[in-house]
Amino acid sequence: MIKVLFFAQLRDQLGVSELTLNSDQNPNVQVLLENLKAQNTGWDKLLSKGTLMVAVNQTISNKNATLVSGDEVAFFPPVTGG
Amino acid sequence: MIKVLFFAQLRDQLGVSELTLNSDQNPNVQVLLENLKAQNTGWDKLLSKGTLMVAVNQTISNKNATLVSGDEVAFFPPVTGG
Amino acid sequence: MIKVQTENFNQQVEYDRLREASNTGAVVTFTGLVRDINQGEQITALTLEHYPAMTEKALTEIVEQAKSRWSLIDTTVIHRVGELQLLDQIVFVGVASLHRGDAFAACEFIMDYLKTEAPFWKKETNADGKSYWVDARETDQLALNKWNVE
Amino acid sequence: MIKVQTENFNQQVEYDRLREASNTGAVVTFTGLVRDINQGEQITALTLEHYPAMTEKALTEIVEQAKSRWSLIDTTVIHRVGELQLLDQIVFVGVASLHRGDAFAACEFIMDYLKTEAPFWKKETNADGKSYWVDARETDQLALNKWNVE
Repeated sequence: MIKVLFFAQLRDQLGVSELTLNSDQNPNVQVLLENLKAQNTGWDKLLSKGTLMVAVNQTISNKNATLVSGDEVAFFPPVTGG
Repeated sequence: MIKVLFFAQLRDQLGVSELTLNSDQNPNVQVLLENLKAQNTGWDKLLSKGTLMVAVNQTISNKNATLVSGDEVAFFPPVTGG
Repeated sequence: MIKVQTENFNQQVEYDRLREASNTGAVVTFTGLVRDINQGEQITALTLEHYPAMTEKALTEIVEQAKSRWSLIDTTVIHRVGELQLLDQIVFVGVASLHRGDAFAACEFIMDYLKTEAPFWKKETNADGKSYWVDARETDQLALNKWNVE
Repeated sequence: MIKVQTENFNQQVEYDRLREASNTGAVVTFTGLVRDINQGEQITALTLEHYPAMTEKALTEIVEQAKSRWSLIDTTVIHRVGELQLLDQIVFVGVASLHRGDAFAACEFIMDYLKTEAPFWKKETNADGKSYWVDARETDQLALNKWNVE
């Protein structure tokens, strides 16, 4: 299983903060994103932004990152702390 | 009259902290320096260092600065504050 | 020291900790504060959301990068989360070093990275009571360029 | 605010003064301290001599230059003179600004200029009781290059 998290305005816009996906069907971040867009109406635009950031297991990563069961994948808009 | 000041190790080495010179004979910093070297045994080397700094009326200046009566000229080694 | 907390922090306490080592010649501190006006809006309050499992990890990695680039004696990063008021302190970065050049560079580097890689998000409330997420500033992304990283 | 004084200064007091303005988003402070070892010598005490008529004037000019280059809300420079002990504070430079980039740059600029143009001289006493004037560091002269001035 892969745990997927959303933060800040992205979470507000999607209306979901957390969901769990099957690891077999989501071998990497790119495929996982495509699956999320295909399975959820209205998510395509929100998850296609060039500024979308992704962290795999709490480390900034990118769409090519491979995933295995137990991984935590987080999507979020550009950070604005500090 | 021109007031001349020396600071830090330069003052220690010259053995003088302050002296007064005639403004007529010291129209600029360069001439004043030459006069000091000519009139004081052993000062030539100390006042010829490339690192010697000069301030005219409390502002960092250079050897070309012209002088008039009432000016204050200070010579000192590189500063080491902060 | 790295801390993510809702509580306020004290400048003197953090500074005193940073100057403890007898070979420390320079301490540089940065403090970020809640301004009254941001991006043209009159602000009345600020909420800081974060990704709890990741924030300390991200800050630790940024500090490790700074330590690998400069000679540092001690570093402190404190970032607050939750509800903040006008003029409140948001973030503290302090660096102690033998020489000032290292302390200045490392402190600014940590802030520049934190601004683009640490998972915090600001939500502001304006004078009309409206809340909205703060937009990322392009200049924060550009600020990274001076550190020559990909 | 510019001060040249024998008395110590307090980080919290200076920081609090710098963060007073409601549009201040960033405060950067630098503090220079008496290290135990300098240029290979074990230090026991430090004396700071200055050119009294010129020091405040020189510091004022340096701060004015910083203000003309960056957008600053407030600045503080305090430099101590006289007898100092190990770990004592020597100098404080604090800058408040809307944004961190200006605050970092201006604070470092002021320190770099102070180090090469403000008329202070350090005399150290080592563990053997010997006193000697501190040599200027070539790196302080080089640090100026980054600001692109003649």
